[in-house]
This record gives sequence, structure tokens and C-alpha cells, in this order.
Amino acid sequence: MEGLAIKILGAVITTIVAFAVGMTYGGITRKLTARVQNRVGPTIFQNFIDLLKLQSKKTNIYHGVMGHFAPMWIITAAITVLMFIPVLHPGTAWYNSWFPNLSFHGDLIFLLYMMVFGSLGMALGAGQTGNPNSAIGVTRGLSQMVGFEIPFVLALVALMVQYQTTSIQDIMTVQRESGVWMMFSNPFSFLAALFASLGMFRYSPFDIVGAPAELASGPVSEFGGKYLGTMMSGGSIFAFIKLTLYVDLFLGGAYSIPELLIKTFALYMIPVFYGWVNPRYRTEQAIRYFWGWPTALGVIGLLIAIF
Amino acid sequence: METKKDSQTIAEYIKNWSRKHSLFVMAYGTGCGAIEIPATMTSRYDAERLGIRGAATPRQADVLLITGYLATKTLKRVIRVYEQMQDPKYVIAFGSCTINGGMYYDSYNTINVLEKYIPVDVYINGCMPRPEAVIAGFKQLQDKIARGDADNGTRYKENLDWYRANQQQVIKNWRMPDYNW
Amino acid sequence: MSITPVHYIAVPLAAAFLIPILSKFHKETARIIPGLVFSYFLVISFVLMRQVSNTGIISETIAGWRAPWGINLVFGYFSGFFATLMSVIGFLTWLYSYRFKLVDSKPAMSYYILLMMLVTGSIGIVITGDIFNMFVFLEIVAISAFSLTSFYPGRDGAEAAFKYLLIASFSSFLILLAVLLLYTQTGTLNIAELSTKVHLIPQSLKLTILVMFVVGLGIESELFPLNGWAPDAYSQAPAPVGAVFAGVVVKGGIYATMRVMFTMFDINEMGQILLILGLITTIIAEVAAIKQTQVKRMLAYSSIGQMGVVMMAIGIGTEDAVFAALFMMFNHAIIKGLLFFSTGFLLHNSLTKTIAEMKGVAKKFPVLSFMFALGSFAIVGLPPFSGFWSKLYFLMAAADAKLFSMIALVLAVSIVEIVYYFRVVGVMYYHQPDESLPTKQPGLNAYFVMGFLAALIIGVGVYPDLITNFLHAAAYELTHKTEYVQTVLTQFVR
Amino acid sequence: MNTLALILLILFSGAIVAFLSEKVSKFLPSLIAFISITAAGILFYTSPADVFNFKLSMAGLNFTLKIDEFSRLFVHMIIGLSWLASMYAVGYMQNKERQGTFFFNMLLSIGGMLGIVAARDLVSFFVFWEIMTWSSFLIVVWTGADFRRTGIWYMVFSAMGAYAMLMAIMMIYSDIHTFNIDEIIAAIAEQRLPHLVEASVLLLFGFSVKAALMPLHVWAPNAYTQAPAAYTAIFSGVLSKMGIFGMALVLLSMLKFANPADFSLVYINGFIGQILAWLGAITAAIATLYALIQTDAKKLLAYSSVAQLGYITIGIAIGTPLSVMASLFLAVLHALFKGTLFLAMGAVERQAGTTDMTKISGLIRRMPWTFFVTLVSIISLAGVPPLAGFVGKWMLYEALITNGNVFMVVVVFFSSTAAFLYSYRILFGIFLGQEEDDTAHVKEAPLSMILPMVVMALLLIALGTYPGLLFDPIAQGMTVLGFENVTWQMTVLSNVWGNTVNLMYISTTIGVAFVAALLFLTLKGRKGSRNVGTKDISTSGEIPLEHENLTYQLDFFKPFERAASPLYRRKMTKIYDDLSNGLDALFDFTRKIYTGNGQTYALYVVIFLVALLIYVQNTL
Repeated sequence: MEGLAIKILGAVITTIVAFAVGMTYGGITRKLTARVQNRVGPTIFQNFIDLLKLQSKKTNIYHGVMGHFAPMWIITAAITVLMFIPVLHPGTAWYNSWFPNLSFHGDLIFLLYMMVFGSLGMALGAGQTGNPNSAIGVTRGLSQMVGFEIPFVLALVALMVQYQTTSIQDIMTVQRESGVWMMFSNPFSFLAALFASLGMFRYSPFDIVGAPAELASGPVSEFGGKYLGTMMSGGSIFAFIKLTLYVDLFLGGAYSIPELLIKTFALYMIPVFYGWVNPRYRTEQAIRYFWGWPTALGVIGLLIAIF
Repeated sequence: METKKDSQTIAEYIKNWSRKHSLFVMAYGTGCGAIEIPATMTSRYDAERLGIRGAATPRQADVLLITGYLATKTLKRVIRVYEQMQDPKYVIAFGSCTINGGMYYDSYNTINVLEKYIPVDVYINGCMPRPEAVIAGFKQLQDKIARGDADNGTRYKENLDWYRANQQQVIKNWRMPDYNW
Repeated sequence: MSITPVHYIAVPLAAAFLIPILSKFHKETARIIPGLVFSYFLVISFVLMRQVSNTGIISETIAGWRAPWGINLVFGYFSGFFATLMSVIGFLTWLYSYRFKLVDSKPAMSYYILLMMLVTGSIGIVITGDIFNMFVFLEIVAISAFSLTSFYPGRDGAEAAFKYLLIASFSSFLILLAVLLLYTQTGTLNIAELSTKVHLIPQSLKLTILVMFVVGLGIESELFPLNGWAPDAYSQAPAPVGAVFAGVVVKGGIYATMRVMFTMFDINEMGQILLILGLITTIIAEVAAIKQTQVKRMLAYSSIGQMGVVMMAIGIGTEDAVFAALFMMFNHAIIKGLLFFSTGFLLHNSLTKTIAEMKGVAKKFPVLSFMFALGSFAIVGLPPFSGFWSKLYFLMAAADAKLFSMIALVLAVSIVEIVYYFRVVGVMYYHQPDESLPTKQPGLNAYFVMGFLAALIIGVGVYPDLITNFLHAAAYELTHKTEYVQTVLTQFVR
Repeated sequence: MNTLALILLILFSGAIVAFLSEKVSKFLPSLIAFISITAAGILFYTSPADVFNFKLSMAGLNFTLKIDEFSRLFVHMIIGLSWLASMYAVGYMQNKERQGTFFFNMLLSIGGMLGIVAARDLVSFFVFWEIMTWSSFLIVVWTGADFRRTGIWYMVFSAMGAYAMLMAIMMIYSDIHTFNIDEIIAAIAEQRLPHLVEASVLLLFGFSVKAALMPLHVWAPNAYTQAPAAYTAIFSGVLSKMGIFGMALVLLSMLKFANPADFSLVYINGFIGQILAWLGAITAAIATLYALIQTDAKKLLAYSSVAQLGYITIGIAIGTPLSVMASLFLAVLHALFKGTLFLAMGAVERQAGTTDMTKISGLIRRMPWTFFVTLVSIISLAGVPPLAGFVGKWMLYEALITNGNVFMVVVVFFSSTAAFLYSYRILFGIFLGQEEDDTAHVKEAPLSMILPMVVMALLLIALGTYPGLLFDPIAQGMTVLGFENVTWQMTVLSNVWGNTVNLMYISTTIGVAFVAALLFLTLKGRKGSRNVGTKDISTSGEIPLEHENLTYQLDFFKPFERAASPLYRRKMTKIYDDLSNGLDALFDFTRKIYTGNGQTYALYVVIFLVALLIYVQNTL
């Protein structure tokens, strides 16, 4: 019985860690961006402050049941995926005590689909608000998703067929035993997945979904207060999830939280840097971008994986 | 008015602190003053270091920034936007025109005193006020929030009839949805 | 007195002489007497069929002259099938066309006499055992067919009749020539005896005779390049007569072809040719049918196509194939009859009889349109209607003969068939009617006829054994000619 | 009396009675249809399994009907969905014209489907197939709109398929003189039939027409759209599965038992399977692309049905145990969710007058139940956990990956990701967005229409956590098809590499997290929450007028369309149009042989005579 209690505690701790890391990374990004633009910038905990403020709004706008559900779906999807993703390598002290959530009960295909869950719920909520900007943003987001899923899936399928498994643990184990990270053993697949990650994080040049000046921040344009706050936290957890997934798949996983933080942060900076030096793509340009070189790299990686 | 700082509970104090340090600004560029906003936001006088950042829609905004004179046509929009914002919300009136009409004091289609139409928390004087002045105004607002007596929305709701009367006086074709607050 | 096949000939001829006289006293007799004759036909067919099933093939000599000098009538399962079918179609046609459009007595009388002669001649073709006599009956049929084609006054009818006359004259000439050659070579005209003596004929001459028969009878049975007359004749003759053409006249031609090919000669000599001809006929006819704008022309081409398939089955020549051919002819008779009958009232007062005039008739004639739709479904061979089984048996026979390319082509053209029949059905049901033509609601008799045919179609479709045994017997009799020959030749020594 | 024959008899006679009873009252046919389907269902489920075989010898042919475990699976689909749809139809069809025809054909096609799955000899298979085809054709043209494009095309394609089947049947018959499927299988196992390969290819051709496979799919969207929704559910739900059933019959029970000594045949078998699978994948991709540019909800669903059938075909064609299980699972699921969706669209059509998404929007507050069932079935269509669609998708992917069809996986994944787009499109276009004033009168559909949809939606939810409920009959059916020891668990999915997914944990986690978030978000700051209508939106201060609707409906996925424009360039329908025009010209040319001129005909006769004489004298 208290085994279950421990499990629940571990789950809660995992969630808190993921949340904190995601939010802090967001703050750090804002700070760095400001520094790059020769500004002082906010503190790196600015996101926490914003979240606190949003949650402490007095009035909240209720747009109907779907609008009410949208943030829940996001947070639900975030937590569920987090439960099924291996944060650290099995067997390590950190892992056994905190993070053995459910990561043996899901596999990559499931994660791929579960990640969509949140954005679909978000889309539905945004649809019910009746704001045309939200619907336009949603269509852009979904179209872009079709764009970057292709190289991503190519990369994942390459890994799966090469190592005859669809579970993340096995891929991590392969890397641990061989001692070679996937990003070196399958460079092409890694590059494809990396390009896909640019689209996943929606920094510029792929931020047309929520273009503030044009779409009034797109899907979320009707959400404020607690709804917006919940979405923010869900998004932060998702950022952590994506980074951890990439680390597990390509960077050999992590044995301890600091290692995880280093790897994830290094990975996280790639879309951020790429965003600093890039303007914004139109949707069809973004899709064409993903169907261009990233897909080609993915195909090459897949061919290498087969033969 | 007497300060509420001592009377704040600890929760209220934290909330106000967070509100103070994260101000999402709905910069409603009505008049010429809008030109000062970019200067305030960008690297020279980086307003984000105070937690001030732009918001795209009134749903997410805390501060409504009226930059300059208001034609009656614009006033209608401003009222709409103001009413769509979520409590707690603050209004910063920017430039002389919002105080007394400024150089448009005798124009036939600009309002002179913004206070008559929506409650204002902070006035920033000058024509134009420089970014330093803007930031000073924000600072003042932040102090007010920290003191906890920046209850703009409640003031508006309590004196709604008075505000409505004034609004309908200048806005001839009055066509506003009425909200369930 | 006991009923014998000769009644088929004698009774109508007598009636044909009586009608003009009696109709002097009472006009209605001109309509009633043919009915009596046709119903008597039914009685004859019934009785004779029972007799056949009891005592095998009936062979009767006429006027005491024994074969081969005299003429003899032979009535077996095979002939009996045709005779019964023709009697039924004739009777139904009479019942249907009672008060069809023949208001004044004069054309009515000629119409009924001609109709009677048409059926009589066809039955004569079927039951005679003498090749020259068969030719005579062919002529009777042809002449009454000409006159019925040009029944309606007007240019088109005359033209159609003239074309028919022109082509049919070739047919009679060729058949007569063939008969002459046969007689000079073998010295007999009796089919059974001929079948024992054909081997005496030198090969090349025999082939020439065969070709003449093929061409001459092919004109009657609407083979491809010889059937130019058919569409005009069908479309110009009154609608019920169209049914008779499809159900009786053509069947006579086919019967003659089969009799000649199977009994007199050996099918293997011309089988290939008939197969090819039938295929070409089917393809061309269906392709031509899809481009028709007149309903009756379309039906005419479609029946040409059916005859092509029948001819292919004959060309295959096995017993199963003959069975399929007979089944197909039976279906064609009843289904085409239904189609022609329903069309007759759907386009009663129209002169051009175009498909466009059938727009939305389903609103005005729900029952008739249903009948037409049923006929269309049946004739394209959709289960559970009778058309399907004959198609299935034909395909089985063809598959036994390993004629896959032919199966493919036949199936391909039946897709074309589906298109043009369903197009008409669509026009009938799903277009808005234009209130142009005055309509005529069919009488109870017409409804009865069509209902009977529809019931037959569905009944045979659901339970084909209603007729299959009978058809099997007929096919067996045709493909095993010894019994036939024996029965006829035993009379010689009597 | 034999039970199976009795069931068929009930359906067919019920059809005739329904057809005649329209004269009595317009309400009667629907009732009779419902009653007879109910009777058939009761008869089927109350009688033991072994009574369902029926032999009839007629017209020199032996007809054998038998329901084995595999066909039982399909019988469940047919009877279940038809029962629900007929219950729905009672409400849906009321005060419509020509109900007699509709229900006549509906019952007839249902009987035909039952006959197909029960048929154990090719002739009765073909007979029932044709009955099903023409009755469904009559329903497709029932509304009478666009007869040529819809009706004739459907009939022509079906006829092409059916006659290809007939051709194949005849080929097999000419090899071994039998139509009995079991005897054929036995014969295949021992000797090499000369026409086996051609026959199976032709059969597959015929079945792919019904399954709307890629080059032969053009009839499907129009037909699905034109048929009344109460029947489209059956049409796309189970009638199209008859093609799948046939494919399974050919690929899995005929060709698989082909003589293994005959390597060429085995190779050809695998080859055919690959071709078919790729066709399915391409179908899925292309149909999805066309689905997401539709503006009519029913047409969108029609295209998506084509895509889903593509997936199912892939699974059958690959032929590994997992893939077959996946595709049978997907087949049942597709019957469930696409049935629900079409019924829901029918409800919308009946209540709001149209399913054109550019005309209506924001019905969620008006028709909450319809929205709920649509949401559930859309989620399972998109394959998002924790609903049942995910299970089928997962098994399909794993089957393909473990089987090494990696590029097919990518194509399938592309199409199912693009499926999210149209899933969102249909939910948003009809139920979300701003509320129209002219749909303010819309009410929720009556209970008799809501109930079937809700039942199916609940089934979808249950299957998402307990797919084993469905694996059980599927596994039994597969053992009949010759798969030994098909393993399945109630709530755990696993592939041949031993990777598992535990659905129980998934749905528990989702449920817990969702409830927690729900409580948090609902309770927090409840007093301060303001309910606003869909017109109260931040449009940069501008106030939308009462009558103006800002919902974004036209050119919904224009950016995607532009990005994928090369894929939209070719249109299959255009090719067929050109073909038919060419044929038309050819026919017109051929018809000119009949000049209508007597002399010409006479000339024909003479020429023919001479030619024939010469030919005969020279050759014979």
C-alpha cells in the first residue's frame, strides 16, 4: 500500500521538477534574449511571477465547456506523458527513489499520439471562444504539426527498426551498453529530429501560430487568468518532456538530475539561438521547410538504419 | 486615502507583489504618444526588466495604456477593451490630452477628461512624456498596486451608472453589449 | 378428336378466313376470335407437352402422305418449348393489345389477323419437320411482319417495312437456294432424313449450303451485319408487336438456325463462325444501343445484343451451352415483352418515342415505371431476377469451353448495357416531368399481362427450377438427334 | 425451418412488407424495418452457434451458407449497426417522401450483407453481392440529386468489380468444377490451379471497388454523400467492409493455403499483398488530403471513410497476425465511429437543415449530445488515447514496423497526422465558432436518434480501456482463417518485439490528472467567473454587429493546401471523365455502321455473304 503512496509521491515530485525546470528555462530564455538585445531583461524567475499573477486574477472569462476544458486537456496530456517517459536511466539511485513512474508501460508510438492530445484539446477550446484569430492560429498550428511530424517520425522509425524495439528504455539501454549516443551513431536521424524540434518549440521562425501583432497571440487570444496560467504550466511541462525525450533518445539519457539539466539545457538552446537570428516563416513556407532537407535527412537516416 | 499596506493579509501581500512585478500592458496607441512606447520597451529603457511586457489581447492584459488624445470614435473602442479586461486591471493615462484635452481642448470630437469615462490610476503628464516619465508612471502604478489600493475595476463597477451616462453623452450611436458582472 | 400438332396450323388459318366474315355481323368478333385461337394454342401446347413427356417425340404426317413425300410435323421437347413460349407470348400480346389503340374495326381486324399469322407462322417453323415447309412458314412470318411494321400509316413505317422487305428477300432467296441445293444433292427435304444423308454432299458444296443457311437465317435471327432492318422494324411497329418480334419472330429464326446446325448438319463445322459472329453482334449492338435516343430503338438494339449472346451459346455447341441459349431466349422473351409492354403505355401518344419524353413518368405511372425498372434490372442480369441465371449458365458453358476472352468481352458490354438501361430508369424516376403529352392509363388487361410477366421473372429468378428441367430436356433432345431422327424415320416403313 | 434461412427470410420479406406498407401509413415502413431487424438480431443471438448452416441444391448448383467464427464477427457488425441505424431512421426519416423504397432497399442490402458473410460458395456469394449492390445503388440515388455523377458512377464501378469477380469465379470453375469455397481451398492446397493468380487478382479487383481503393475510389465520396445519413452509416460502416471481408477471404484463406511447394505462387502472393498494401497507404494519404479541403461535412466524412478503409486494407494485405488483428479491430471501430459520425451529421442535417460547414457554426450549445458523440468518435478516429482508435492505430503501426514496411509507416503516419486537420475541421465547422442567429431555433435531435449514437460512443470509450472485449471474437475469427494461437490480453497491447502498452495505466493516469485539473480549475475563483457569449470577443475594440458572423470557415486549411499543392494537382475523376468521353466518341463512331439506309444494309448482306463464302471455302 505504501508502495503506492511512494509511487504517487514520486509522480508528484516528477511533476514538480518538470514544471520548475520548464518554467525556469523559459525565464532563462527571456533573460538571454534580453541580453542578446542589449537589454537588462527580467529575472529568470519572471515566468513564476507571471504565473502567480495570472492565477491571482480576480475575474475569469468562461467561454463555454470546451473553453473550460482546454487547459485541463493540456495539463492532463502533459502529466500523462510525463508519467510514461523515463526521466533518468533505470537503476540509478535518483531514478529508483523518485522517477520510476510508469515508464515501462508505454512506448514511442503511444507518446507520439499522447503529445497530440493536448494540442487538440487546446484547439477545441480555442475554437469555442469564437474568436477568428484563435481558429486561424489553430489551423496554422495543426498544419505546421503535419509539417514537422514527418522528419520526426522518420527519425523515430529509424531508431525503432534499427534496434528492433519501440520502447524508450531499450533505446537508452542500447546507448548505455554501447556507450555511443544515438546522435553519433545515427547522425542523420538526429539531425532530422533536431529540425523537427525547431517546429515543436514554436520559437521563431516557426512562431506564426501565435503571432502577437497579427493574430493577437492566436489560439490563446481569448484566454486569461487561471486558464492562461494553467496553459503556461502545461506548456512548461511539455517543454521539459520534449527535451527529456530527445535526451533519452539521442543524448544517451541521463544518470542524475544535474546531467539531465545540462543536456536538456544544451538541447534547449538550439531552437532559441535559431530563433534569435531568424525572421518568421509563413505557414506554407514552414511546411515546405520541414518537407525539404529535414525529411531528406530523415530518409537517409532511415535507409542507413535498414541496410 | 489611507494606506492598506498594514491591513493586507500575507496572501494579499504576495498576490499584490506578483501583480506589481508582472504587468501585461495593452498599449492602446490612440494618439501620437504611441511613438514613445517602442522606445520604452526596447533596449534603451528596457521596461521588461520591471516585468512589464506587451499583451496582445485585453483578456491577458493588466494595464490599459491610453497614449494620447481620444476621439469619441476611439473612446468607444477603448471602453470596449477596458470592459473586456479582467480584474484587477489598471489604466494609465498618457500625456496632457487625457488630462484636459491638451491642444485639442476645443476640438469637436475629442474628449477632454478621460477620468469621466473610465477610471484612471496614473496620469503621466507631458506632451510628449519621455520614456523616463513613462517608466516613472509605471513605478507609481507598481507602488499603488503594492499598497493594494489600485482597485480600478471595482471603482468602475460601483459608479457604472455615472460612467455610462458620461459615455452615452459623447457616444451618440450607443451600441454596447451589456455584461453579466 | 384428339389434339395433334396440326391444330397449330389449321385452327388459325380457319380463323383467319372466318374473321372477316363474322366481323360483318359483329365488329367485336375481330378482337375476340384471335383470343380464342391463342387460348386454344395454350391448350394445345399444354396437352402436347404432357403427351411428349409420356410418350416421347410426336411425329405426325399431314394429309396421309407419308414422309419423305408428304410433310410431317414433329413435336418434341425442343420444338415444344418454342411452341409453348410463342403461344404464351402470342396470347399475352393479344390480351395486352386488346383495345390498345385500335379503335375502329378495320385496322383492328387486319392487326389481329396479322398477329395471328405471325405467331402461327413462327410456330409452324418450329413444329415442321420439313425444310421446305420451314421456308414457307418463314415467308408467312416475314410477310405478316412487313405488314405489321407498316401498320401505322406514315412514311417511317413504310420505309422500315421496305428495308425489312429488301433484306428479308435476300434471306428467302438464300434459304430457297440452299434448300434447292440440298434437294438436288440428297433428293429429300425431310430434316430427319437429310441429317442421315448430308455426308453424301461434297464438302465444299456442303459448306456453301451452310453459309447460305447461316446468312439467310442470320437475317431472321438478327446477326450482326445482317440486322439493319431490325431497329427500324421494332421501332415502327406497334409496341406489342415489338414484343412479338423479340419473343416470337426472332425465336423462329434462332430455332431454324439451331435445327439446321444441330440436327441437319454438325455444329462443329460452323461453331467457330457463329461464336465470332455472335460476339461481334453483341458488342456492336450494345455499343449502338447506348447512343440511341429513342426507347424502342434502344430496346431493339438490346435484343439484337441478346440474340448475339444466344448465337455465341449456339456456337459453343455443348449441351450446357444449348441449355443456356434456351434459358436466355426464354428470359429474353418475357423480359423484353415486359419492357415493350410497359413502354407502350409510357410513351403511348408520343410520336418520336424519345428517352427525353420519359422524364418523370414515374410520377404519372408508378406501376408501369416499376415494371420497366424491373425489366431493366432483370435484363442486365442482376440477381434475383431470371436474367441472372441464364447469364450465369452461359458463362459456365463458356468457361467450360475455356473462352475467357469472350467472357471478358461479354461482361464488358453488359456494363454498357447497365449504363443505358439505368440511364432510362434514372430519367423516369429522377427528372422533373414536363406536362406535354396526353397520357393513357392502361386497362386491367394490360396490368394483368405485365403483372404475369413480372411474376414470372421474379419467380424464375428466385426459383429457376420452375423451367430448368424442361429446358434441360429440350437441350438434350437437340444435342442428341438420334431419337428425333429415329422417331421420324420409323414412319417411313409404316 | 433453418435459422439462418429464417433470418434471411425475415429480412427479405420484411423488405417487401415495408415497401407495400407505405401505402398504409408513412410511418409504418420505418417501424417494420426496425422490427424485422430486431427480430433477426434476437433470432441470431438466441440460437446456438451450430445451427447457422444451410444447404440448398437448386438449378443444378449447390448453395451452401454457413456462419463460422470469422463471419460471425462481421455478422455482429452488420446486425448491431443496422439495428442502431434503423432505430435512428425511425426518427430521421419521419415525414420524408418514398420511405417504402428506402426501407425496402435498406433491409434488402442488410440481408445481402448477411448472405455475403454467410456464403460458402461463390455463386451465392455473388448473388448476395449483387443484391447488396443494386439495393444500395437504389438508396444512393434515393434523393435523386445528381443521378449521373453519383448513381451511374457507383453502378458502373460496382458492375466492373462484380463482373471481375464473376470472371474470376468462372476461371476457378473451369479449373475445378466446383463453386464451393472449402473445396476450392482444399484444391488449392494440393494442386496448382492454372488460373489461380489471375482469378485472385480479379477477385481482389472486385473487392477493392467496394473497399474504395485508390484508383477505384471515385464513386465513393459522392455516393456516401448522397445517401441519406441513416443509411450512409451502414454504407460506410459495414457495406464497405464487405470488400475487406472478400480480401481476407482471398488473401488469407485462399492464397495463404496455396501449395507451399509452389514458390512462385507464394512469391506472387506476397507480391500481391505488398501492392495492395501500398495502394491502401496511398489511398489513405490522398483521401485524407482531399478530406481536409471539403466544406460539406458529409463529404468530408466520406473521404475520411475512404482513407480509413485504406488503413484496414493495409492490415489485411500485410497478413501478419498483428496486422490482421489490427485491421479487423479497425474495421469494427470504423463501423462504430464512422457510423456515429454519419448519424450525427444526419441529426445536424435534420435539425439545422444543412451540413455545409460554411453555413452553420456554433451548434454546441444547441445540440450538446450530438456534439458529445461527435467528439468521442472524432477522438477515436484520430487515434488519440485513451479512446479505442488508438488501439487499432497502435497495432497497425507496430505491425508495419515489426514487419519492416518502414516507408509505409511514414505514409500512414502522415495521413493520420493530416487526419487531425479534418477532425478539427468537422468539430469546429459545425459545433464551435460563433453562434448564428438563424440557427438559434435549432433543437437537439429526438431521443430515438440520440440513443444509438450514445450507445456507440460509450462502446468506443469502453473499448479504449478494454480492447480485449473485441480481441476475443477477432481472435476466434482469425483461428478460422488459419492463424494459430493468436494471443491477446484484456488491457495490454504488445508486439512481437515484446514491447507493451498498458491501457489500464494510461486511462487511469489520464482520468486522475483530468479530474484533478477539473476540480482545480472549476473551484478556483468560481465567484469571479464571467460567462460570455461567442460574440463577446476581443476584436481590437471593434464590436461585431448582431448579424455578422466572424467564424473562420472558408479556405480553412489554405496554407496547408498551398504547401501540399503538388499533391492536389492530379485529379482521378478527371482521368475517368476523359476516359468516358473517349469511349463515348468511339461508341458514336461505331454506331454509324447503322446508317439507316436500306441499300447499305443490302450491301452489307452481300459483302458478308461473299466474305463468309470465301473464308469458309479457304479455311475449313
